[in-house]
Amino acid sequence: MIENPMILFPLLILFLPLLSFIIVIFFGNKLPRQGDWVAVGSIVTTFLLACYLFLQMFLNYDPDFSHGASFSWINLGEFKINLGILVDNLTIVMLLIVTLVSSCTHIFSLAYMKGDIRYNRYFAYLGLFTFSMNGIVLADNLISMYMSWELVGVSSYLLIGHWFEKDSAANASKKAFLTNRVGDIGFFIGIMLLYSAVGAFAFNPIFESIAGGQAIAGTTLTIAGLGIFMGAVGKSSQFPLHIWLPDAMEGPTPVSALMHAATMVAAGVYMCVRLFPIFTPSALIVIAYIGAITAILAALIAVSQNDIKKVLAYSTVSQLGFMILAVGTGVYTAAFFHLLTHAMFKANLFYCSGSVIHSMHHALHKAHDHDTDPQDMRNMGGFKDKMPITYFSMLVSTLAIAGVPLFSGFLSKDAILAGTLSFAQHHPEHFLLPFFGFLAAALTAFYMFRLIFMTFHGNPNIKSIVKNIHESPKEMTSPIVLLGSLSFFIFYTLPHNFNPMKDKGWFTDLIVPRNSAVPGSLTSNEIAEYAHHAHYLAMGLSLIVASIGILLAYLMYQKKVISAKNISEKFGFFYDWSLNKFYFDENYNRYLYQPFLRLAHTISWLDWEFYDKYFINGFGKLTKLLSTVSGKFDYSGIDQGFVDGFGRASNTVGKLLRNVQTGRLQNYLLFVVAGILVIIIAQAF
Amino acid sequence: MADIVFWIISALTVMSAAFVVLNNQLVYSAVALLFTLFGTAGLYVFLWADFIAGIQILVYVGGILVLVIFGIMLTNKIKSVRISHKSMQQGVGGVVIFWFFIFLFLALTKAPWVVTEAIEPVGTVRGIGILLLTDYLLPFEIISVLLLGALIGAAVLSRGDS
Amino acid sequence: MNSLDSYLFISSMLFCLGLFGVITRRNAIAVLMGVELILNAANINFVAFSKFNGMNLDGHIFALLVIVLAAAEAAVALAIIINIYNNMNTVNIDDVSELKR
Amino acid sequence: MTNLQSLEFFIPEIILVITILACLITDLFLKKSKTDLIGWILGIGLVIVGLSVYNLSSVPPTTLFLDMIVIDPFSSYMKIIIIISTLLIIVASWANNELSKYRKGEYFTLIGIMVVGLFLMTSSIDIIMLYVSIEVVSIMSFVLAGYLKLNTRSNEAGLKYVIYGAFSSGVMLFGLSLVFGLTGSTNYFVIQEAISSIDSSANPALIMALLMIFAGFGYKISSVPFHFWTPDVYEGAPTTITAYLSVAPKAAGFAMIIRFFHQVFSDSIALSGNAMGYTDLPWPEIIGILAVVTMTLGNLVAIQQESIKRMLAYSSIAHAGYMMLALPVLSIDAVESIMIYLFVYIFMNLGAFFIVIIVKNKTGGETFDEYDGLGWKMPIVGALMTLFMLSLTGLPPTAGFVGKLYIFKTLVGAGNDFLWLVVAGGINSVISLYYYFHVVKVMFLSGKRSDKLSYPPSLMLGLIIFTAVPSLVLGLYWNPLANWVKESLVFYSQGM
Amino acid sequence: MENILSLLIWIPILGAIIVACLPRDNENLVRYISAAITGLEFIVAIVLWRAFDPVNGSMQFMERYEWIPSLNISYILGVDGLSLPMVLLTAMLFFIGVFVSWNIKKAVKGYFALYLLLNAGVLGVFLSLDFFLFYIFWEVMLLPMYFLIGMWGGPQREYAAIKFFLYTLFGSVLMLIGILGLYFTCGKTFDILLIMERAPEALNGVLWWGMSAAKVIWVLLFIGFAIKVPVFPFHTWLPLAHVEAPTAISVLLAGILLKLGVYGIIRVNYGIMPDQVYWFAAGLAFLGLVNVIWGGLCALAQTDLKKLVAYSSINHMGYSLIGIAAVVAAGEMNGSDLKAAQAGLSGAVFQMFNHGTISAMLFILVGVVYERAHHRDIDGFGGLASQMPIYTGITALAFFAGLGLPGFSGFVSEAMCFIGAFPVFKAIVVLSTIGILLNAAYFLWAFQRVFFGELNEKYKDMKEINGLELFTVIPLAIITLFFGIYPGPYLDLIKATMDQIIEKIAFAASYGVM
Repeated sequence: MIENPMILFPLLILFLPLLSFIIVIFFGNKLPRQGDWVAVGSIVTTFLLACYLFLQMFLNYDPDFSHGASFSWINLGEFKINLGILVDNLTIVMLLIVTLVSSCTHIFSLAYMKGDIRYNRYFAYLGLFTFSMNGIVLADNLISMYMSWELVGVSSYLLIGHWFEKDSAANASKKAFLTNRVGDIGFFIGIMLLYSAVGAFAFNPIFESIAGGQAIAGTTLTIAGLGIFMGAVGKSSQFPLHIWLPDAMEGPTPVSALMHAATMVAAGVYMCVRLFPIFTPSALIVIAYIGAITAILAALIAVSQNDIKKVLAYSTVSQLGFMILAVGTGVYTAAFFHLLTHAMFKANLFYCSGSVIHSMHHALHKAHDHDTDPQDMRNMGGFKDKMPITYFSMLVSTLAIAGVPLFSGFLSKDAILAGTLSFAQHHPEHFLLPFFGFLAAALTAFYMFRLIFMTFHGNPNIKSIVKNIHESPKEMTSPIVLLGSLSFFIFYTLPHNFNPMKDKGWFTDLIVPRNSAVPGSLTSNEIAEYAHHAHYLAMGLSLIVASIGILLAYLMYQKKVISAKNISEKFGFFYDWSLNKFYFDENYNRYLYQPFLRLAHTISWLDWEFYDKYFINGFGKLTKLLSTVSGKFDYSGIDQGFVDGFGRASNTVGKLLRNVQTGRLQNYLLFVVAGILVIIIAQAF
Repeated sequence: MADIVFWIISALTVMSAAFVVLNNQLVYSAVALLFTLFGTAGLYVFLWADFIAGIQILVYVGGILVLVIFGIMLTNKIKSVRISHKSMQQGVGGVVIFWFFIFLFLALTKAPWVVTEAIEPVGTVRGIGILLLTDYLLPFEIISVLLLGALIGAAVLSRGDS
Repeated sequence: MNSLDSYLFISSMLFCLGLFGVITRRNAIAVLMGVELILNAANINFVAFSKFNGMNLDGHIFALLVIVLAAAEAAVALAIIINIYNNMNTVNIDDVSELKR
Repeated sequence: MTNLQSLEFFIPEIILVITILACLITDLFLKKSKTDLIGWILGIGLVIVGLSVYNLSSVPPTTLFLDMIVIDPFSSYMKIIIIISTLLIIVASWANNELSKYRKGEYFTLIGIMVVGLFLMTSSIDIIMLYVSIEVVSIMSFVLAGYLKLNTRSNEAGLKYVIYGAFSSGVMLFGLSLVFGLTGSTNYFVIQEAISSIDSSANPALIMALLMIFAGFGYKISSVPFHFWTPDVYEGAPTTITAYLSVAPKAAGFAMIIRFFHQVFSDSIALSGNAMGYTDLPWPEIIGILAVVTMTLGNLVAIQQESIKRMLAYSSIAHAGYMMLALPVLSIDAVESIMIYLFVYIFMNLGAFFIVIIVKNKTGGETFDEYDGLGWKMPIVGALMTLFMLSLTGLPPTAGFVGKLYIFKTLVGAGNDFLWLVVAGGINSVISLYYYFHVVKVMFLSGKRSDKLSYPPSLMLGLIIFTAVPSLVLGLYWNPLANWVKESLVFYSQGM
Repeated sequence: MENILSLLIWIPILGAIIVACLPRDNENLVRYISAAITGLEFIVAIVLWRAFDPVNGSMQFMERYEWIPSLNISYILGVDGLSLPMVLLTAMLFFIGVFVSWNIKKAVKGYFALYLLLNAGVLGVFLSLDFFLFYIFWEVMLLPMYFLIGMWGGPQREYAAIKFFLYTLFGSVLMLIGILGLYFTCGKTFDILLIMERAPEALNGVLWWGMSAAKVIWVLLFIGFAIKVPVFPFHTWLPLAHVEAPTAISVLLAGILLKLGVYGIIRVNYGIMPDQVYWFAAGLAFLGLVNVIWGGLCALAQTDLKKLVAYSSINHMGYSLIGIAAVVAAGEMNGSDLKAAQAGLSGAVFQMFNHGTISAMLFILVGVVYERAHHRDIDGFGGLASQMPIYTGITALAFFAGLGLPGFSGFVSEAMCFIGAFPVFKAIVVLSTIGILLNAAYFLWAFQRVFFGELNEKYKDMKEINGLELFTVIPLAIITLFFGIYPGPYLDLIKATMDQIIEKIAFAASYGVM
């Protein structure tokens, strides 16, 4: 089994980064160059292995190409967990994405992170991340997917918090992890629901048993599906858990490119694609709306952001919303397609922004300017000539994300919009979905070009630094060039199709949609049919909205015909909301975190200051009180005080004799007599 | 006639007993106790217990009571016989004891005592003597050990050594 | 007249008076007097039961022993009292240190 | 058996009386500083007495002196307990500095006389004998409690003891007179027979009598509400006597109660098995309530004591309560449990008191202040005191636990009516932990390592080790004890 | 091999005696000898483990000697899949604990003598199969613990010690009553195995206070064990005792003593009254839920690092309780869901072990920083990560293990508890998943406050974790990781025994009254 390269190579791809992590974290400090070559070497190897797998897949050209292997992890007789890997076309494409972007990131980081105090740990964590991401990709069952899922969260935590001296970074990393955990809880509940019904964790048995319709169906299945989808909501930063991703930009920029743009956040989409067969139609509707809302919401926020990475972050959220929308409307291969293209161009956009920030940083450093924010676009402008490679590469990717023909984004976005449109055509009550989709597409074109114009065009806003801006070193530009070129459509339509308007190509041939396992759902053919009908309309519309967006940006930020300031003042309310990200953080803080912390403090107070102090210690106090009372009753406390001094036995004999009895004793006798009386009356008469 | 004497003696006994516990002057109480003890001895006579009556007067009146008065005198630097001492909780105590008495007496009167008719013996000394040397030999002997101990104890405590 | 009940009446009267004395008196010797009343009450019982149970002399023996025991008890009590008296006189005069302790 | 025939079985007591006389006479020829010798005489005498008791323990149960007392294994067991505790007290008395100012001749003689009384308490089957033996013990106790003539507290103890002792025995006497009147006899078995066939109209008087008699019993075992003398007397009396009062009269008192309730107030089948038989009198309930109140009060009041001696006094009240828990059941198991408890109680309680003596000899005080850091200064004493406290609390693996185990076992086994007693007993153990471990806390938890370790004189060291060994060993292996108790569980009863 | 279990118990007792006899000025000798004794103990435990037959779910290495025949008390020892891992954990933690206590300065001799006595007591509880023996060992633990907390603890040590003692004694007294109840109903024997056989029949229809005796006894025993676990609302001794105890003792308290509670519930309550499990399981699961949420929330609000870890123990033991409640899934009325029962029970037993290693690690690590800073105020640190990278790394590892990260053993067992309990107690499990979030929240928040941010100037000279301390933590970390990655060996060890318990409980459903 293991000799089979289709099993062995994925396993190597999985574990090589882990090995690199272990070597670099423990011995990195002692190795030359802090062991970065170990990390880069291993990751490039995995990339090559992934290329081999891809080639195999490509040569096979079989949509049902699939390999798998598993071993028994836990076996208690009835309760069994087998962990294993599943290698099919989807996996291989995803592996390629991950290893490619990861390799690029490693190489990019060689220069970007040079001289960092925790250089080796950075590379180690990248290795850990790649391992866990590959784990998600290769998982053939829910448990190992969940495990990798959480591990991805941890590597994200570690990398976002790489510069933990900054409070903002520490906070962001914690926020990312906890927000993800919220989603993971849903994921886990979904797993438990599925397992308790189906009795299996592996994907295939689950699909089969759902298809059987006996074990689980209806509302339960919907809830299970939505629970699992919660995981995607957290990881893919969907509304309402989208708040962590923009903050995650506190991490180093290559990390943002790798994890928070291309791969990790796409894991949610990947999972939805992988598990698409379990979603019931009602679950899908919820998913679609979540995606649509996320897409439009993030786009609206992105238009007003000034931090270059924040714009890209919200753009990522918005694009992820598109993908989720696609899943929800049933065209999940389109979602995956968009994942693929988006990974390329968005990673590239981040590298480019990293390149810009890197040089800004150096320039500011040279100018001894420590106050200017190197990420604020308002401080940039006119970098076009200083950084040509970065500029052109970024432009290409921007065109791709804006959905301009000839570029990859056009193909995938078009597929999604077509799917959404056809869905709305068949379910007119859900007309908002395509509306949000197209509006978000327009906004995307707008804010991306706003970014381009503000950064590279026009006049420098701060002249003093522009002279120090120059192109980044080769380690950084080479990934930029590579990924920039991958934004062209041609790489996705090979080998048959050279028409930039049609998405048909190896991807659509090899990644074919499967029927939902839920009985009664639309078949994949029907969905494809419907989408096909909507294709041209969607294409037209998307071209129109993209042009409008670009034009608007051009007019506002290049030609300055329309004053952005005027508009923002005119729509002050909306502008405020957009600028402040719809006050999500503030409201969460006020209505969620703070009450929760207060609850924790109240509970702790209850536990320690109240329950323990008054209730538990109350028993002790009560005992002591009783003790005092009975002590007083049994023997006067005042007498006790004098006992040791024999003051009670004072100086005349008569007094001693008189006081020899304290009244208590006679009280006692009185009680005794009274007690006997009562007993007599009760018992005898 | 005998009844009248009986009641007089009884009244004397009880009333002087009441005096013992109610009077505030210790010496008066002691004297009242004397009358109670005498009265008790009288009752013993009515109960055909001539020997016990004699012992009562000899030991109780002659011994114990003297000891008691001696104790009173000794422990109070007597300047007059009016050695006052206070009582406490007489009210509540009185009520409780009163009811206690009522129920005690009720219980006693209702109880089926073992009653056998008997004729008045000539004297009880002989009978008591025989019993002491047969059935009750052991208590009788033990009493002697006890008296020995009491003697030693009293001597130890009151001797003025050290 | 002159029945068992009348003796029981007197004995319980004495008993209760003795009890009353023990309960209310503050002076040790007065309490002792109350105790003597109780002993007498018991003795009356013994002797009375003796008579009304066919002159069963067991009761007489009991009463006799009680009287002797009471005497022994009183002797010991008095010895203790005298001891206290002796003790106090000496302590009062010279052993101030113990008071200060 | 006639008086003459009885003498053969009365040898232990006779030897004892001879020993007492020997003590008395020897004392006349001794100087004050040499009076420890009397202890030797009494001790040797007691050993011989013990041997002869042991010798007689296997004779078939029979009555002596025309139904005055019995000789049966049960009384032999109790007598041996009494002898062991007396011997320990004699040894401790040599080392007790409180007594060094006084002649000890009379002291030992009085203890000897007291032992006679205790012996008779365990074996009397006649209410006259019962009363006389109680009085013997009481009067000797009065004197011994007030033995420290120069100490006002001791005087006070003696005085209080006399007054309340006389009062309690007076009340008991009145109760006995009622029993005599109702049954016409002073003999247990005759009384038992009479009561079993008595008219129910006697019940008020019987209950009255029972309660009054219990005043005397309760006084001896210091049960609430007849315990009031205990704290003051225990505190004022010489510590050796306090220790003695807390074990020997208590043991004899329990023996007396068991015998009395068994053979007077219950059916003859009572001891034949676990079945209980008693007349329709509510005495099990009354004793049960008294037991709970006794231990609760003892424990509660012990908590706030500042003097360890006084704390131990209340603790001994509490222990009386634990033992009383088994009384209402009064099955074979119950008697067995009380017997075992008494045996282990001797060692743990005497051990604790001996340590009080050691500390008092050393520091002159008996409050908690004197125990501050004791565990660091005198590690052996501290460790053994901890052991005694553990045992008194009733924690395994100490003997005290075994005692409690037997008591609880009896109650659980006796069924539903007695379960609440177990719960009460259990909660009381927890309460008692608090004050027992207050001692431990003071000894170890406060205070610092001291460079100079001191050890008690070898005599006292030997004594506490001697008491500590059974306190621990009996907690781990008490099978011989259990067997001995089982063998001793034979009462003389009329049917035999 | 015959008497290997006795060997396990008596080695530390003899060791305690040996240590007590050593000269009191040679402190190092005391330390080395204690290390040697616990080391030997650990080796014996490993030998036992190697000789243990995991396929056989019954008692092994049984020893049986007459002890007190008059009460039918015997000296019975035995080990099965439930107790063996606990024995191993005990031996290991006590061995490690010696090194954690290396810096104890006060009365070293006394400390180690009591320490070894505690060791014997704990092992005795795990190994004894006679109630009397069990109870003796149960109580024998108390005294050393009292002294170890009371003499070597923090500022409030005396209060903490007596509180611990009183709390536990209260529980054990109730337990004693329960045991005596069983003694009488099951034919006057203390033999646990015999009682197991007889109890279901013997207790049938017996009434105590008008209630079913089985239920009353169950509750009495349960309270005794619950205080040790500790189950809410009997938990308040724990934060105090943990905070005041010296580091090694906190390690043992959390690592082993808490396990005794759950062990007792499984061994005694489940083993003897399997039919009553159905009656109580929902309550148990609910108490588990309360433990999880309450402990988590309290931990979130703590400012004392050690107290936080202490409350996290309450939280973690909650998972175990939920897990053991899951066993009722095997009952007929719950669909004879064996896989859920297996997952839950094995998960709970696994969780016991895992919490043992993880909390031990956490307490050792808290002790490390306390030793250097002399306080544990979470807000009083800051930025330690830049000063002590290795310490930070290991603490991060421990915290992540504590918050149930996959790859660490805690995850496996918590997940198993949840998965097992889910089919029967859906609402409770769903609510208690909030605990996962709480775990992450309090650990990460504390981590951030202690290690992240700018370095607190006061601690710029703080020393890195040293070799001895590393030596105590690393093995635990390795175990945690190993079982996180490959739980198979552990689960194989307990499987047969767990199956027996489940089978028994499943069978009880057929005759048990709900």
